[in-house]
Amino acid sequence: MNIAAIVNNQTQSPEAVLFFILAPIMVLAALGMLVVKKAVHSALLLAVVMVGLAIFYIANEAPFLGIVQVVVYTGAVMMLFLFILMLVGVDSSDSIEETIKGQRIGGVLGSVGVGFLLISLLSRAELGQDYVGLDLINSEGNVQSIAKVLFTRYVWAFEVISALLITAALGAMVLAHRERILPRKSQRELAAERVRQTSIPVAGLPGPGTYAQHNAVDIPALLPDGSPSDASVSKVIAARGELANPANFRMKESNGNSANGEAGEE
Amino acid sequence: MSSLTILGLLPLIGSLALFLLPKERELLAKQVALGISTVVAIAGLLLATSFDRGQVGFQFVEKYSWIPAFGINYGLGVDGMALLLILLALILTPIVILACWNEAEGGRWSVKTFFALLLILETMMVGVFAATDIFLFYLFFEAMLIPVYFLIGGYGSGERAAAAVKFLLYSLFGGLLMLASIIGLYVVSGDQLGASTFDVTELSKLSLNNQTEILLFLGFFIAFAIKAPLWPFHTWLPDAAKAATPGTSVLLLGVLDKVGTYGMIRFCLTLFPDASKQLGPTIIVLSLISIFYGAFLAIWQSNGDIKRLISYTSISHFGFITLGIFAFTAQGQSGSILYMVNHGFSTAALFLIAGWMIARRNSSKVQDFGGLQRVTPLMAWSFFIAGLSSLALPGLSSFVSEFLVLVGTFVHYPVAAVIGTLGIILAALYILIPVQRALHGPTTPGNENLKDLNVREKIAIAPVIALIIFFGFFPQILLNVINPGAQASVSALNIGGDK
Amino acid sequence: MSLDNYLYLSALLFTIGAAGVLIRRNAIVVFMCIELMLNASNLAFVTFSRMHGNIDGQLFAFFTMVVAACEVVVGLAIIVTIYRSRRSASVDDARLLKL
Amino acid sequence: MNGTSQMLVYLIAIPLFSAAFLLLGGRALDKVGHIIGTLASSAAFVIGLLEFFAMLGRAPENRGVTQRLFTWIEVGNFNVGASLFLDQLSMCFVLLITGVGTLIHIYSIAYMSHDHDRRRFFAFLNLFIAAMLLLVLGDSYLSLYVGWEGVGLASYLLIGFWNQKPAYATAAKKAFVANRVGDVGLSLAVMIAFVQFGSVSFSGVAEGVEAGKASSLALNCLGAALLLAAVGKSAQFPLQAWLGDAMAGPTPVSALIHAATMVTAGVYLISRSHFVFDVATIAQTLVLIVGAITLLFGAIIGMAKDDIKKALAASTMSQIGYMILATGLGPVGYAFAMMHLLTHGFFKAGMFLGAGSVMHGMNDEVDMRKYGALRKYMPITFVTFGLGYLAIIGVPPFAGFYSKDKIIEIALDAGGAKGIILGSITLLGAAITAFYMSRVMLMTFFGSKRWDAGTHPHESPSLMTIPMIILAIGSVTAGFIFNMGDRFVKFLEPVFHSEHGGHGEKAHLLPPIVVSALALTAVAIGVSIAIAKYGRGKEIPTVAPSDVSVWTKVARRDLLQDDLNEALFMRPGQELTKALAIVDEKVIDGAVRGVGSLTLDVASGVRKTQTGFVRSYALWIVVGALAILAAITLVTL
Repeated sequence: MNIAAIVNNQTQSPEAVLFFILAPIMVLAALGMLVVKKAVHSALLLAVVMVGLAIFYIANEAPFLGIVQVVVYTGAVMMLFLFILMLVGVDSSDSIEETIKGQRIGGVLGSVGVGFLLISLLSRAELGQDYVGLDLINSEGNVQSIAKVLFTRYVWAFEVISALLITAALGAMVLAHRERILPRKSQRELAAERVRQTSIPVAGLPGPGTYAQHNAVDIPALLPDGSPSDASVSKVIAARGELANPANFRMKESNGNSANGEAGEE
Repeated sequence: MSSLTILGLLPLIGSLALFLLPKERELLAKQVALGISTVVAIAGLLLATSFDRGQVGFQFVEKYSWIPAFGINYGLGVDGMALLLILLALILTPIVILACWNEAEGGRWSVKTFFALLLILETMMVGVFAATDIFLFYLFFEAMLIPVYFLIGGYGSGERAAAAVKFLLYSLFGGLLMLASIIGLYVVSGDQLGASTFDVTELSKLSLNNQTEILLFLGFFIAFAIKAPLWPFHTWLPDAAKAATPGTSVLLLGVLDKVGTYGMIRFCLTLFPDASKQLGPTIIVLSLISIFYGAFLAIWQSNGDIKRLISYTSISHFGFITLGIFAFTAQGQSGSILYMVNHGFSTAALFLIAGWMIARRNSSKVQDFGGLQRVTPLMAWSFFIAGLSSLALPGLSSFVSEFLVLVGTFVHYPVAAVIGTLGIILAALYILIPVQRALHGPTTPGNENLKDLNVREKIAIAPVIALIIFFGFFPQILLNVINPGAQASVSALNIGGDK
Repeated sequence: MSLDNYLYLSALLFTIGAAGVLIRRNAIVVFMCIELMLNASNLAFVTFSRMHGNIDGQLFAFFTMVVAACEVVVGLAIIVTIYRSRRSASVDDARLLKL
Repeated sequence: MNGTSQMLVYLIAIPLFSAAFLLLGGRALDKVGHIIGTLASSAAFVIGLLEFFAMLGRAPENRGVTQRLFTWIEVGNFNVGASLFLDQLSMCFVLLITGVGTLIHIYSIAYMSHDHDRRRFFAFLNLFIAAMLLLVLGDSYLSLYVGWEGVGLASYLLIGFWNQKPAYATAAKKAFVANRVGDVGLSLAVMIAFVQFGSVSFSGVAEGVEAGKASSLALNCLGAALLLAAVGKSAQFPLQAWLGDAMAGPTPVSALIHAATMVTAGVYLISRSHFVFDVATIAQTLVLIVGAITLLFGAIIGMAKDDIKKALAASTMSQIGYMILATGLGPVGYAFAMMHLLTHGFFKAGMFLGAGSVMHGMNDEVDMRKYGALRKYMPITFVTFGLGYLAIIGVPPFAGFYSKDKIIEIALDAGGAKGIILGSITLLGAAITAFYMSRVMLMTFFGSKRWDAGTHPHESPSLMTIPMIILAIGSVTAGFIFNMGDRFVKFLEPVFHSEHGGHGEKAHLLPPIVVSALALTAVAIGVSIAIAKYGRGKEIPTVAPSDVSVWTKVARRDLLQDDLNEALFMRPGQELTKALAIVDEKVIDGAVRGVGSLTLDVASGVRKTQTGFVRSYALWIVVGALAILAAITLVTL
């Protein structure tokens, strides 16, 4: 792309500055999408690309599209992707090595070939007339001009597109809908289930410090036979190792066995 | 004057009637089938009496426009040759039905369907010989394969399915080539005759440049060479004949294969005279190879399967027929047409008796028979006479036609005729060796108590043998019908020095 | 700056999207790459609309967005159903449809 | 010049219908079958006689009689009428066939009395008579051809009459196939005749030859083809292998077919087409060569055979060699060939019947080494056989002397080197004939008893002996009657237009008296050698001695004719059939099946591209897009 080409019928220079900053970011983001292992990261990189595009739309005298791009496309569609990613499992990552023989090399070569050909065709194509720019059309505002054309010439296309949207929505619901095979469990059954489950104590977990001198959160409750119940203290505290030893707070025995209790007290 | 259509439709209506019968009433179905086919045969004979022998060209002509857009019309008409072949078909069908009375058991479908298929096949046979519109001829040419496919596939023995499929694909392949030529003709007739047409007589007026004519000729010729098995295209016949029931093989070999040679005369010679003359010698070489190839393999089969043996003998006979056709002499043509009729009867006799021998001994190996002369003299004698007619013993019908073919060939190709005549020595061998193995010699164990022909079988075989002997002495009756047509087709080729 | 640069950018993004589709195995990432290719073509539309001074380009970009939205909705629903039945979102696992 | 007669068709019709009637009659006719057969044959003989006397009544030139039945085949100008023609030549044959035939019918009533298939035997005999009559009465080569193959079929049926024995069935097949090889010659001859002269009837061809329509090459081919046919039917060299095996048939069959009638059909064919051979010189020399070779061939085999029927068959072969040789000697020879044919018919049939009665008495033993001193036990057979023996070796008053002597005479008269060679061959033949015939006589009727245990020979019943006596009388007197004032030759003269008159002045190599003397000395030499070897008191081993010269061993194996045929034709034929069967199975059928399996392989190859991976399909799409783009860029460059 020789310098001379930039000189004639050019846009104002600030747009060039914008382009030469934002375009590389977008390309890097796109390449990142290919390379990054986690799906979430590639989703975010795609969001970056989309926002960049929105800016370019606005730069190309299409503010309505830019806003729509951000609001509808990046906002809704990208969020849909993230939502599905959450459903599928955020950490589902691809292993590096390729399963189908010759797919990776073929893919890269194929797409680079197509890209190279596109670019070479573009570089040789020329319009035969210089740029017209949209000032005249956008004279009473971009949205008004779009609306004027949309609802006159392309009204049928508009109706068909709306029909398509509805069917797509319906389709998605039908696809994602799961038939309820078993009847919905009522509260009664849930209660009975909980009683049957041996792992969860039916009466609920003893609060910390029960049968002990203090009800602090890090002191385990004592079971009737005197042994501390670790179910009564949150796992996080135990994990952090700040569990207090219940022996210190044991009630003094009126006679003989209080001696060994004393020893542990200080 | 739609007599041909009525004659054609009668068997079809008969088969429909058969379909309506209840499945388990097998005897009734057989009797109805027999009745219908005899009625049709008598109707055919009555029609034949009103055929005017002297007149050349088609008689009983019918022409209704069928698909005007393409100029296809439902054209029927018979000349001497077609009439005889139709009569052959009509006479053979009741004989086959009578002879294969209990051959249909153990098939994949009911007995009733077997006989219904035979009647449908009869309609196709009448149609294919009576059609004067090439499209209609092609339609019947292909439709004929379907009933035979089911007959072989459903009621045959051994690996019948494979044989049926091979038969069907081979003939379809041939049919496609012919279709290409028909379309070629249609196009050429379009720009030469104004309105493009399928009618034989108009198409024969076309003047084609040499290159296209040879191509169109080959399209037709290969299809017919496959149908009448000429040497390289014959491998489907032994398998089909071996797998099919003897009755089906009779119709397959006796009448269906004649469509090939009939087509060569009716279409190849009349539509493409120059190409036929150019390719004549090569075809003569092919038929000579067929004669010897069929004969040698028949001799080889004499320690193999009897049905394959008979099918190889008829490959040899078809070699003679094509030799006669492409000799381009009046004797050659009449001889080959007469040969078609005679071969129909002699192969029918051979196959039916072979069928009964196999049914009794339920094995088709030649050496399993041995010494039948003592045990079943009547069957042995009828097999012997059928064998004699197949080796063209003078006094029986095949000799007259074979001799005419050889004399006809001698006029233009003396060397080919000499080689062809050597073929009759092999003919003696491939009949006498199996006759000796099957009939003479001591009775091999297991054959002692075979029953001789019962009344039904005698009634079935008697007319065929009578006709073989009768036409041996009085072939002129048939020749009077054939001669005008054959003379016309040869003079149309205007070959000099015609004897 | 000449507007062609935008076209080169859209071609580049389109190729990267295509490569992504071919190389990545996670169904959702493949899907995002397709979205990337669609956006690349939208950019080209907008640039051409500006070059020709004719609003249709933008309008067409608008229609493409709508179609892309529908496509995403249905595509993701399919991926969810496949995930539910197969417990894996990899494109290569769903390969029963072969002779 | 020929008159018409309605009786001819009955000559053929009676035996034919009686044969059909006997065959279709089935078991019911068993008891009366043989009588019907004999009556039919004798009826034919009576009609023959009537025709003969009627013929004698007519002037010599117009003695020919024709009868037109119907047009058999008529296509374009190939017009063959089914009509019959009786002239002096076929008259001789008719009388021979029906006369000897009837005698043999009477003989076989007794001979076949124990066989429960006698009715079928008589049916076949009648079929043979009908076919042979059609052969001699046909007026065109094609109707002759019908009779020709009919006779072949009858001989097949009769040789293979006891076909439950495999050997006999093979012999029958061998005979039919050998005849068929000959028939190829005949059909070629008919074709050449049609192409050259436009007609196949004898008269048409004769006019064509006289008008010189055909080139000499065509005529010689026609002659050669006719010779091939004659060789096939009359068991001449090189198609003579089947005659020895044909003895498998019952003895009356050998007597009728393989001695008197069928084997002489070749001679009839050559003499009937005399107009061709007179002009086609090369074909004529061929005939001479074939005649000479077979003459010696048969004689040599005759010397080595112990089986009485095979010895007689070999002698038939050599005697027919004489006749063929005579027909090859130009117009004058045909008449003498005919005379020898008739006399041979008498004494050879007589001897075969004699052999039959010997076998009958010795319960079907054929090996002469097991005979001996039968003259006392079978006086009539001995006398009749003896008279036949004297006739065949050519002792003066008997028939053989007249006919054979004439042949030797005209052989010598052929003049020049050819005359010398042919003369010496015929004389050598006469000597060898004398030798082996005396050997047969001595071994059978003289010498000491060499019977197997339990055989007590007895004279055959009168039904068998009467025909033998009649034939013996015939073989004694026939020669004299025929030769009285050259009556026989004059009788046949109009047929062969042999300017017989000039017989006298033709330069004789040797005067006739000297020729007869020479012949007699040859005969004497032969007889004396035989007596020396097998005569008084010589001990004849009952088992053929094996330490004999190579020549006898070779002669015993019929001069290796069978081995030659097998090596040249049969084995290569079998190899070829086996090879062709493999070719058919592997190459042609293989190609057809190959097409099928090819499509299957291609299909399974293409199937592999359906991997199931979405991404590989995507890759194919991108590659496709790339290809299109590249194409566009290349095109627009």
